[in-house]
Formats: sequence, structure tokens, C-alpha cells
Amino acid sequence: MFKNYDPREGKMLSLLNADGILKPNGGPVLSDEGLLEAYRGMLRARVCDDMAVSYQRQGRMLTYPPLKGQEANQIGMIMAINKNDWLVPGYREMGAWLQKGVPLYYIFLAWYGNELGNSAGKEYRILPIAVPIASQTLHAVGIGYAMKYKKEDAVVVACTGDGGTSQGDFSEAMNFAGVWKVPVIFYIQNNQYAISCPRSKQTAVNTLAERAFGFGFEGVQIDGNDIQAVYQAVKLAADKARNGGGPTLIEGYTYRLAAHTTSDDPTRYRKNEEVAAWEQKDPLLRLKKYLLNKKMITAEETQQWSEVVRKEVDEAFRKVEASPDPTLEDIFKYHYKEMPAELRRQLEQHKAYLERKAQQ
Amino acid sequence: MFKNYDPREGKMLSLLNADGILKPNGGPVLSDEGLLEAYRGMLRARVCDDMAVSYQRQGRMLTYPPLKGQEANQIGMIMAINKNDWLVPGYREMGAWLQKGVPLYYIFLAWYGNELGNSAGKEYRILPIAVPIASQTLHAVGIGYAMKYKKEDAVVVACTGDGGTSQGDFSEAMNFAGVWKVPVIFYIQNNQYAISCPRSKQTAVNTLAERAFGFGFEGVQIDGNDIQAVYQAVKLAADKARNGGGPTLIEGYTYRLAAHTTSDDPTRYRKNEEVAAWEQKDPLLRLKKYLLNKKMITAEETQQWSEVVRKEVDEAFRKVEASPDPTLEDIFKYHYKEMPAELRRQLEQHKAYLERKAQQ
Amino acid sequence: MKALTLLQAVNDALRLEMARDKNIIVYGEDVGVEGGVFRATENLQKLYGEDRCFDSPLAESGIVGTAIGMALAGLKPVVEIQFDGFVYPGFNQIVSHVARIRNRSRGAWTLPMVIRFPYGGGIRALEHHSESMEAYYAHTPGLKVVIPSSPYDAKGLLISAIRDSDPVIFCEPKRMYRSVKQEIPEDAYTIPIGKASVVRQGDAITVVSYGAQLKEVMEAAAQLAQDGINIEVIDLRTIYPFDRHTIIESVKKTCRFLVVHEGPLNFGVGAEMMAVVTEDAFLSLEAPPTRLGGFNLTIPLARGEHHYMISTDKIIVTIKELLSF
Amino acid sequence: MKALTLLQAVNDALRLEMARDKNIIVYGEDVGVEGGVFRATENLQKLYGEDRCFDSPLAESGIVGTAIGMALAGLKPVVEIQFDGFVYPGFNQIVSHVARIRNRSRGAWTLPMVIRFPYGGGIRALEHHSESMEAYYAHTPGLKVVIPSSPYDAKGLLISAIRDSDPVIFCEPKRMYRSVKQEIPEDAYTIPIGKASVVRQGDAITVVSYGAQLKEVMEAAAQLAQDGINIEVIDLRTIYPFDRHTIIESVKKTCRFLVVHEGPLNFGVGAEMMAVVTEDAFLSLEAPPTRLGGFNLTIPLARGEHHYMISTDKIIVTIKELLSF
Ligand SMILES: Cc1ncc(C[n+]2csc(CCOP(=O)(O)OP(=O)(O)O)c2C)c(N)n1
Ligand SMILES: Cc1ncc(C[n+]2csc(CCOP(=O)(O)OP(=O)(O)O)c2C)c(N)n1
Ligand SMILES: [Mg+2]
Ligand SMILES: [Mg+2]
Repeated sequence: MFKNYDPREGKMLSLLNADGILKPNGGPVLSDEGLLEAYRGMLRARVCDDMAVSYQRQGRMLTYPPLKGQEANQIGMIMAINKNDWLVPGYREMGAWLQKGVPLYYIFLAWYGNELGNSAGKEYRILPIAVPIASQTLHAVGIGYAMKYKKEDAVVVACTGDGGTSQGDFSEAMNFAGVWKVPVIFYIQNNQYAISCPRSKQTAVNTLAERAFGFGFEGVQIDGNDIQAVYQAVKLAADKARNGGGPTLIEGYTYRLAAHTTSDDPTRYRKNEEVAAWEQKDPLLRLKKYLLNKKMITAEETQQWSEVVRKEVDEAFRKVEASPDPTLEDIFKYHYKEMPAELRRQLEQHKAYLERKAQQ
Repeated sequence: MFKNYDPREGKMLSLLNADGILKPNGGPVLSDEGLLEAYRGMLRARVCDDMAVSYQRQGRMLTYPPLKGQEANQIGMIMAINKNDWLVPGYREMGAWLQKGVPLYYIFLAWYGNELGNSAGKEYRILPIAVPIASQTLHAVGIGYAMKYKKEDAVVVACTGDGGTSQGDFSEAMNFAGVWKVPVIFYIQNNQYAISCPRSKQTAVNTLAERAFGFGFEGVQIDGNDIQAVYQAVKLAADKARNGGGPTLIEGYTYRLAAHTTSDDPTRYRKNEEVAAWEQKDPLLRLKKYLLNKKMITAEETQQWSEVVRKEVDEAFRKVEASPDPTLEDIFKYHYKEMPAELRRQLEQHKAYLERKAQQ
Repeated sequence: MKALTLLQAVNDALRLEMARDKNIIVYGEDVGVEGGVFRATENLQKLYGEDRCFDSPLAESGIVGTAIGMALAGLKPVVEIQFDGFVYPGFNQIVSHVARIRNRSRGAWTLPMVIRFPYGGGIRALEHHSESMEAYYAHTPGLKVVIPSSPYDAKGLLISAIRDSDPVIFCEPKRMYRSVKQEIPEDAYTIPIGKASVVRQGDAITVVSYGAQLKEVMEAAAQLAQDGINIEVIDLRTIYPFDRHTIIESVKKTCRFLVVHEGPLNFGVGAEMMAVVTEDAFLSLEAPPTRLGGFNLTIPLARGEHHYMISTDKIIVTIKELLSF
Repeated sequence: MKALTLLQAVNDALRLEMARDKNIIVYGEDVGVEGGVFRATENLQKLYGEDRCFDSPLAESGIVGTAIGMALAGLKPVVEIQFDGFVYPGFNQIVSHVARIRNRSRGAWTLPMVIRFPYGGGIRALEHHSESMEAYYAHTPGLKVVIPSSPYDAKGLLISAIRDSDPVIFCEPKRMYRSVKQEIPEDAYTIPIGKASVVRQGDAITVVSYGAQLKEVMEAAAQLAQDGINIEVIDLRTIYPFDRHTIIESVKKTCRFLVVHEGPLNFGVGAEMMAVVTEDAFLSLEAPPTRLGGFNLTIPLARGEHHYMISTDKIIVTIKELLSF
């Protein structure tokens, strides 16, 4: 499928370059309207992300993992799939969540430290955030099996990072996916680092994409800052999956422009020049250039859109801050369908203690 | 290194075919004397193995995993490495143990259900049997790191099966080995089955050997029933490793002619014709043909050699049967360098109970 | 009624439930054509097809992890791990996901699935094939841990586990797989998870046990009865959530307590049972609540295994000591 | 003497030991250039080079598994797992190999290695970053499990762990990493593994605790002292092999017992401590031995975490109740 872009030959799929010039290859691409939508999605993700970081700086938000620089991967991936297709995220995919339609309120609520935030994804077919690296990729394969078994017309996109490819679970997921020939797309956002660990120390292989061939299916490396490349790769992989062609691995070659999380200080492990060079390849910038060239947007418009999102974010976050914290009952209530007597006992005993304390 | 035998192009290294005809390729091979030694080693392994199975049938031995049919892999692998090179086995490598010099007594003792059997490998640089599939491949990588760090001229051969390649640990081991560039050879005995599960259901990739490329190093598939192919592949991989070239994956394409273990009934999952076809490719048979052709052995000699081994085995097994079972103290004594008070308490309490019981 | 071994009862439960609900998917290593190394899944592939009963690749994290995905997408996976000692590669999936998804999504996502495996020693098996580490799972919030001790219970509890809305770790006492036959109903029936069973009434002492170990306890009970000592025996059946009520009621009656289990003593199930009794029946106790467990050792290989297993005699001696405390 | 935080004490121990023994290899995720996400390994790469302190690929089974190989080949790996919740991918290596190699080879092969990780809650961390599951390791025959509660102990115990002939699981109370400074000797010193420490003498009741939880226990002790109640506090320091002797001696004196720990209550460390006291001091007890532990819940995310943590006040109330039993 990606014959012209065999990663083992050092080739990478790229369509929209850093100067905003599109070089089509005959494969599926987003229309100009699609690109406009993509731009708004990416902008929205960028603003939400920036604001989350700034809330954290203000002491209003807990640890948060910014996605800055990776927007094209996330918006493109969702635009290339259907509403009833699945997304199995790691933790850095807020852009994908937003693009799939999940209300920002819930996304923030989870990062704010409230489990209720994780309750929102179900109707959008998004699994909750997964922190244990790469463990979620196996869930995606299981969902893929279910879709195949139930003959549902749905594919699954599983996300992990460059670091995630080192976990045994990721290899097991690829292997199961290959044998079961399930409709799963493994999307690796290779942002060059796993916290401080550079890709070169993560694995000796040249591209993460070629890992797939060892499990009997195709892998492709794409310019992950190029919305068209992302769209095309995911679209082709999804079509193949829908037609019973099984899994595909996509490596989005990208960069995390911000810190690993708000607790991280990236200057300890990477050079400013490196960051500056990648800032030139900013996915938003290049799409903006394209759209400006095509006169599809103006600088003022993008400014306005940003403002609209800012308001949305501000509102959502205020709502988050105004939300009640989990109660004592909440932390007990959801471990099992029915609370076991042993847990009820612990709850009652603690409540009795709290009451006595309150009476003092 | 194995450019002419790229498994991704469906090529397999093979030198000595089923008819006993050797087709050299210019690479290192065993001399005729070496082949004679190899034959004696393979014969010894075969006889030990057969007798272990028959002891089990007689109710004298516990569950045992026969290696019948896989002798060339095991004898060849050891002949290609040096005395101070390491072997990290799974559980089906009795041939390799024997060839590396470990007294049969200890090998049998372990299979007889006595931990003391596992104490013997250290001076031979063989790790104890590893039952949790593929977990040991990581140990091999750690040993490889130690050899490199200490600048010892020693390589490590890590064994696992076709089924073992599915475990996350195996992928992690390959990945660590690639990044660390350690002197490790992963030797997969692909005997076509993991218990009852055929290779085709284990993974979608055509050859297990090509898995290596996804971790940044070379893999080669060889005829594992061909002692010369095994010798050559391991020899080249070991030379490369010694020269700082890092890991290699070797897939020995072979067949288990006997049951998975003595508890297994292979007729449930494989056809007699399949077994019969592989019996034609018996590694001993073909080497015997070669040696007979070359007039280096006679049928009588091989008969005699078998008899000698039979005696050896009989003696070793009698010694095993005459060995004392572990005492109560034995099962307590070795968990820590010094027995913790808590364990001593359990031991003393139990001894007190046994004494009271004895007095009754 | 038909007379079945515990193994056959497991197979029977799977067969009946798979007939009832086509969302049930059974897989694991060698469970397809082979029918499992013990034959617990025998014939299921023939009956229900390769997409409902099949061999997985050899990877326990993969087995548990994919089962999670299936369950989240509406299937009901009932997976087999080949032996107790091979659950650990899947431990991360169990602890980090299986046990948590309901709570961490505040009930939005649920994980009805069963992880079955044979557990325990006494069959002179190879290394890693004789473990009894149920305390790991019982200590993990969010799991249910069930251990049957008879063919009847195995069938009823497994059917309950399959129908449960929450994930169940189902440990099958392999030492008993083929050792007894019992007449059990042909149709499906359930036994409630979370309820212990008073398998023998008595007044001298309360003895809690479960799984394969129950056999020696019952033998001890029978021998003691000949001396006129009637012990009350409780089969815990569910290790978590355990049935505190039944235990405490019994101890209040008998005023003495012993727990017997095969797994390692320290930080084991026995410690929890002693804590429970101490918490709720301290003033009733006429002797210290006591535990008999495996030594805190890796269970020995075959030639030393007899040192490790808890004998009927040792149980009797311990009980007699407690009675004369 | 110099004033160090617990984190600095850990770093100090590593630095001194690496200087002493060039077979010590320190690795894990981000431990190299970054010096660890908490900075426990800060500067070690600079001091000792990239082959002695480095980032590993992101794979905990790989980290533990390769460390096993290194130790078998004569090195002394001291590996870091980034957080408590991320040990589980390495659980199989720990349980199936780390804990066993000495016994299964009857002493021929040994595994002197240390697995360090920050553990426990109370820092409003992300999911899986606040676990206190030391009971898993304590229940595993063949492991030693050590938890320091102060900078002084952290340094001395870690040096002992590194010099130990057996594998040690070393859990560092991350809530205390930077919260206190303590004057500690500049040179290397050891604190014996397996010995508890009576950190406060008293006669009213024996309270066992460890790690970060000790802080609230000591605060409770101070407040109770103002009411004239002197409790004896024991810092367990080693969870296994624990120091039964010190606990029992104390309980025989105080006749009352409470254990307080952060990890889940059921099948937890507290249950074992209660069992120990019941076994050896039953007749001395004037009140039921009691445990305070985390609820049997996954520790909540930040906004609900306060419900879970055990407060000084709750410890005081519980002690007062026991005193008036
Ligand atoms: C099993 C496990 N080990 C360690 C961690 C700690 N950790 C969180 S993010 C991270 C790096 C992940 O890198 P990568 O996969 O490249 O994703 P990125 O953060 O770059 O998006 C690590 C080590 C974890 N969450 N889970
Ligand atoms: C972690 C783990 N899971 C399951 C098993 C049970 N088991 C023992 S051997 C085996 C099959 C191994 O197949 P393969 O790797 O091909 O080696 P072979 O037996 O064919 O030599 C299985 C599943 C095990 N020993 N360890
Ligand atoms: Mg990354
Ligand atoms: Mg095999």
C-alpha cells in the first residue's frame, strides 16, 4: 500500500512541506475545506493546550502533558476515520479527543485529578487516558477483534509514543494484531523523546515504522507535522483495515515543542537550537502558510478563532474548578457494580469516625 | 554478514542437505573431524533424550521435554562458541548442556525434581533451565552487557522457541541488545509448534528471523537440522559479536520429532504424515549419511557409541535415583544467604511438630 | 445429574455458558484444537467455532490485554492462563487495568471478564507450575478472586463468574482436577460470589480453608469426629470479597479459629483471616486465632514438595493444641 | 555531617557506593542525563560515565531482566523503576527470577541487586504514581523489602541493600523526598536490614508503621504525649524479613497494638503484623490488635486523595479508643 514509502529504504511520506507547499501524490488528501477544518481543529488544540499549561503555572491545574507541535498527527488521524471508529489514546492526545468531539470540560476534569473526567469517552468510542506506557495498544487489538467478530464496520486507532515502542506490550499487540488480522492502526507519535531519553537510545532501528514488517504487516513513516500526510496514511490504513486487510503501523515523525509534562524541564536534556529548528516545522505554521497563500484565511480570522477558543477554554476550566470534588462515597462506589460488604464496612467505619470528629 | 541469505527475501542458509550432501559456500564449516565430534555429540544427546523419555514411561522420571530432532541446533551452537562463552537456555536444550560439558547427572537431577540439579551450570557458564517462556533472553542481554563492560572476550547464546518469540520479553531483549550493542546471539529453535500451537498461529510474519531487522540488527534463517549451517551461522554471529558488532538473531528451522513433553499427546494436533516427512530430515540421519559416504564411520561404530552412551546414562540415572531427596532444611536453607528469623521460626515450628509426631 | 470431575465441571460450565451467550470468547495458549493442556476447554472449538475458542500467541500480557479490549467492546472474554506461575507477565494488565477501569471511569466503562487458571501444588509438576499466590489478587482493589473446592462449586461459581459484571480471577485447584467425581446438575446453575459455605457444622473450632487444601481439612474433621471433636469447616470460596459475616458468626459460636491454606504464610490469606477474626470476635476468643500456611518458600520441586504441603495430621495436631489452649 | 533531604540521601548513598565498587551499574528510565525524574541519580553519569549510569529503553521487564543477567555475571545493578505503579511490567522477572535464583540453584547462583522506586501517595500525582503495594513483594518468598522513613535511614539502608548478597526491593517514600532535611554523616554507613527501630519509647501502646506514614504516627505520638499518653512507635524499616522480636517485646510491655500503613488494608502489611502479635503475644493483649490502612480502593486521583490518606487525627482517635478498650 505504501510501496513508494518503504521505511526500510529510508523513505518518508510527506505532502505539505514546512513552507506550506503541497506536493500531491495521487493518494487521498483533505480538500481545501477539509484543510480549513483541520486548521481550526489544530488551532483549538493549540490554544487548549497552551491554556492548560498556563493554568498549571498559575497553580490551578495539576501535572499536564502538552501536545504542542504534535497537532497535525492528532487532528489528521481523527479526520481520516469515522465517527464510530475507535480511538485508544495514551495521555498526550488531547487534540484527538477534542477533534472526536469530547467536551473539553471532561478532558480537563480528568487532568484536574477527578476520575469523573474519564467517564466521557464512551459515547465517542474513546478509551480513557492510559498512563502505563503502551499497555493500551493491546486493548486496541481486543477491540479490533470485537469489531471483526461482530462484523461492525469500525476500525481502531491505537496511540503510543516512540518510547512506548520499547515496551513488550507494544510488540505483543503488533503480533496479536498480525495473527488476528484485526482492523487496527498503530499510530506512533515519534516526538523524538521519551521524557529525556532520545530516540537514538530507545532503539537501534532506523525507523520505528519498520518494526511492523517483523510482525507480518506494513509500516510507514510519515511527516507527522504534515496534516496531509497524516490524513492520507490513516485514511489508507483505515480503508485497508475495513476491507479485511489487517493492521498497519504509522510512525508520525514529529516533535514535542513543549516540556514532557508541566513537571519537566526539557533544557536539561535538549538544546535550544534543536527546539528552534523544529519550531520552523510547526504544523500549524505550515498549514497557515498554505491557507494564507490560498487566501482561505486571514491573519485576523485566525486571531478571532483563537479568541473564541480562549473563551471556550476559560468557561470549561471555570466549570472544572467549580465542580465538586469526589466525595468519600464516590471513591468507594465504583470499584464494583455492587459495593462488597467489606468495602461498605470500611466506608461506614470511616464515616463514623468523621461524624465523631465533626461532633467534637 | 548474511547478505546472501536475507530472510525477508525468503532465503535460508543450508549447507548439508537431507541426503547428506554438503554444498559449501566459502563460509566457516566444521572439518571432517569436527563433524565426527558433532555426530558423537548428537548421538549422545539422542540417546540421553530417548532414555529420559523411557525412564518417564517407566514411572521413574517426571515430566521431561524431549529434544529429538533438534540435535543439530544444539550441538552446532556449542561447537561454534568457546568454553568461556555463555549459554542461556530455555528448557529443551539438554543437547547443548551435554556438549558444553555439564555432567548428565546434574541435568537429570533437575528434571528429576531436585533443585540441586540446577547448581551445576555455573562453572560451565550455563544458566539454570528457564521455564517462564522467553524471560531468560533478557538475562542473556544483561550478561552481554557485563561481558562488554568487563571487556571479557565472551559472547552469549540465548535460546528460545518459536512460541517464545511472541512474549514481550523477547522483543524487549532484542531491543535492549540492539541499543546496547551487546555480544548476544538469539538462537530460536523454530520447531514449528508451541505445544499444540502451530507457528502459523503464533505470528503473521513469514520468518522469525526477520523480526531482528525491526530492532536494528541482522537475522538469518537457517536449516536447523543441518549441523554445518548451524555451525556457520553461530560462528559468524559470534565473531561479529566478539568484534563489537552486536547481536544477531538466528532462526533454526527445525522440528520436534517427539512430544512437547512426556505429558503431551502430539497426535491431537499434528498429522503422522507431517512427522514422517520430518523424520526424513532427521539431523542425525543426514550427518550419518555424510560420514558413511566419507567412510569416516561404520554402522557398527555408531552402534557401539550408542551402547557406551547407554551405559553412561544408565549409570547417571541410577546415581540420580540413589541421590537423597532434599531435606526439610534444604528447602529452607537457600532462599537467602542467611536464613531470616521468620523462616527459621517456620522451620523450627515444623520440626517440633515432626518430632512430636515421631514420638507418638 | 451426572458425575463429573472438577475439570469436567469447568468444561461443562464453559460449554453451557457459550451456548447461552455468543459474546463469550474463550482463548489462551493451547485452548483450541488441544482443548487446553488439562482439557478444560475440550471440544469447545468444535462446538462453537474457531472464532469463539482458539489458541492465542504465547503471551500472557497479550491475552489479558486483548481480553480487556474485547470486554470494553461488549464481548465477554473468558481467558485461560496455562498455569498459576505464568500469570505474572500479565500482572500489569491485571493490576493496572482489569482491576481499575470501572472505578477510574466512574462506572462508565466496565470489564466483565474472567481469567481462569489452574493453581496450587501437590502434583509433582515442573517449576512455576505449583503456585498458590491468590493473596496477590486478593490484595488488589477491584478484583474478585474465586476458588472452588468441588466439581459442584466449580461449575456454579464459574457460571456466576462469567455472568458477573466485574472481572473475576478464577483459580482452579489443579490437584483436584481429576481426583474426585461428584453428581452435579446437568443444567446451568449459579453459586453466589462473595458467600462462604459452611461445609461442616461443629462447635469445637472454626476452621476456614478453600480450594484443594479443603480436602485435608475435611479429612481432619472426619478423624477428629471419631474422637468426639466436631469442628466447623468453612469453605471460603471467594477470597475477595470474602464473607466476614459467616466467619464471625461461626467464631462467636466456637470461640476458636484456625485458617489453613497452601500459599505462603506471611502476608498471606491466613493473616487477613486472623485480622478479621481479631477485629470482630476478639472477646469471644478462647485461644489465639491461628494460621497454617505454606512456608514462606518457593514451593519446592517434586522431590521436596512433600515437606511443603500441609498434611491432615498437622491440621489435627494444630486443632488439638488449640482446643487445649 | 551535612543536612540532606531523603532524596539527597539516596543520591549520596549511590554516589558513595559507586565510588567504592566499580561493578555497581545504575540505570533505568531517565536516570542518565536527566538524573532521574526526581533527581535521585543526579550527577552520577557525569561522575562515573555513561557505562555506569544511563537511560534504559522504556521497558521495566527489560530493566529488571537485564539487571538479573548483569548480577549473574558479577556486576551489581542498582536499577530504578520510575514509579511504584510501573513495576508491574517487571513483576514476572521479579517473582519468577529475582526472588528465586539462589534457592533454585541451591546457592550456586546469587542475585545481589537492588530495585529502587518511589512509592506512596499524598503528592497529588497522576494515576499509577501513588501506589503502596509493598505487600506484593513482602508476600513473595526470596525477596527483601526495605522502606526508609528518614534521610538517615534512607542512606544507611540503601547502602546496606547495595552491599547485601540478596536482591532488595527498596521503596522510597516519595512524599518525603524533599519534605525534611536531616543532618547525616558524610561517609558511608550501614543500617542492618531486618531490624526494626524503636523510634519512640512509651508504655501505652505499641504502634508499628513505616515509610511516609510514620510522619503522622509521630505527630500523633507528640500530641498524645501532651495528654500524658506515651506511645511506643516502631519503624518497621524492613517489611520482609520483618523484625518480629522487636515488635513482640514491645507489645508484651505495652499490651496494646496498632499498625498503620498507607497501602490497602485487606491482605496488607497490617494483617501480617496483627497475625504476628496474635501468634506471640495473645495472652498479653488487653485490647484487640488493630490496623489502620488505606481503604481497599485504588488510591484516588488528586481531588479525592485526601479521603484516602490516614490523618494524624484518625490515628489519635484510634489509639484513644484502644486505650479505653
Ligand atoms: C509502564 C510505564 N513506565 C514508565 C512510565 C513513566 N513515563 C511516563 S511518560 C514516559 C515517556 C513516554 O515516552 P513516549 O512513549 O515517547 O511518549 P511521549 O511522552 O513522548 O508522548 C515515561 C517513561 C509510565 N507512564 N508507564
Ligand atoms: C510465561 C509462560 N507461559 C506459558 C508457559 C507454558 N508453556 C511451556 S512450553 C510452552 C510452549 C513453548 O513453545 P516454544 O517457545 O515454541 O518452545 P518449544 O517448547 O517448542 O521448544 C508453553 C506455552 C510457560 N512455560 N511460560
Ligand atoms: Mg516520545
Ligand atoms: Mg516450538
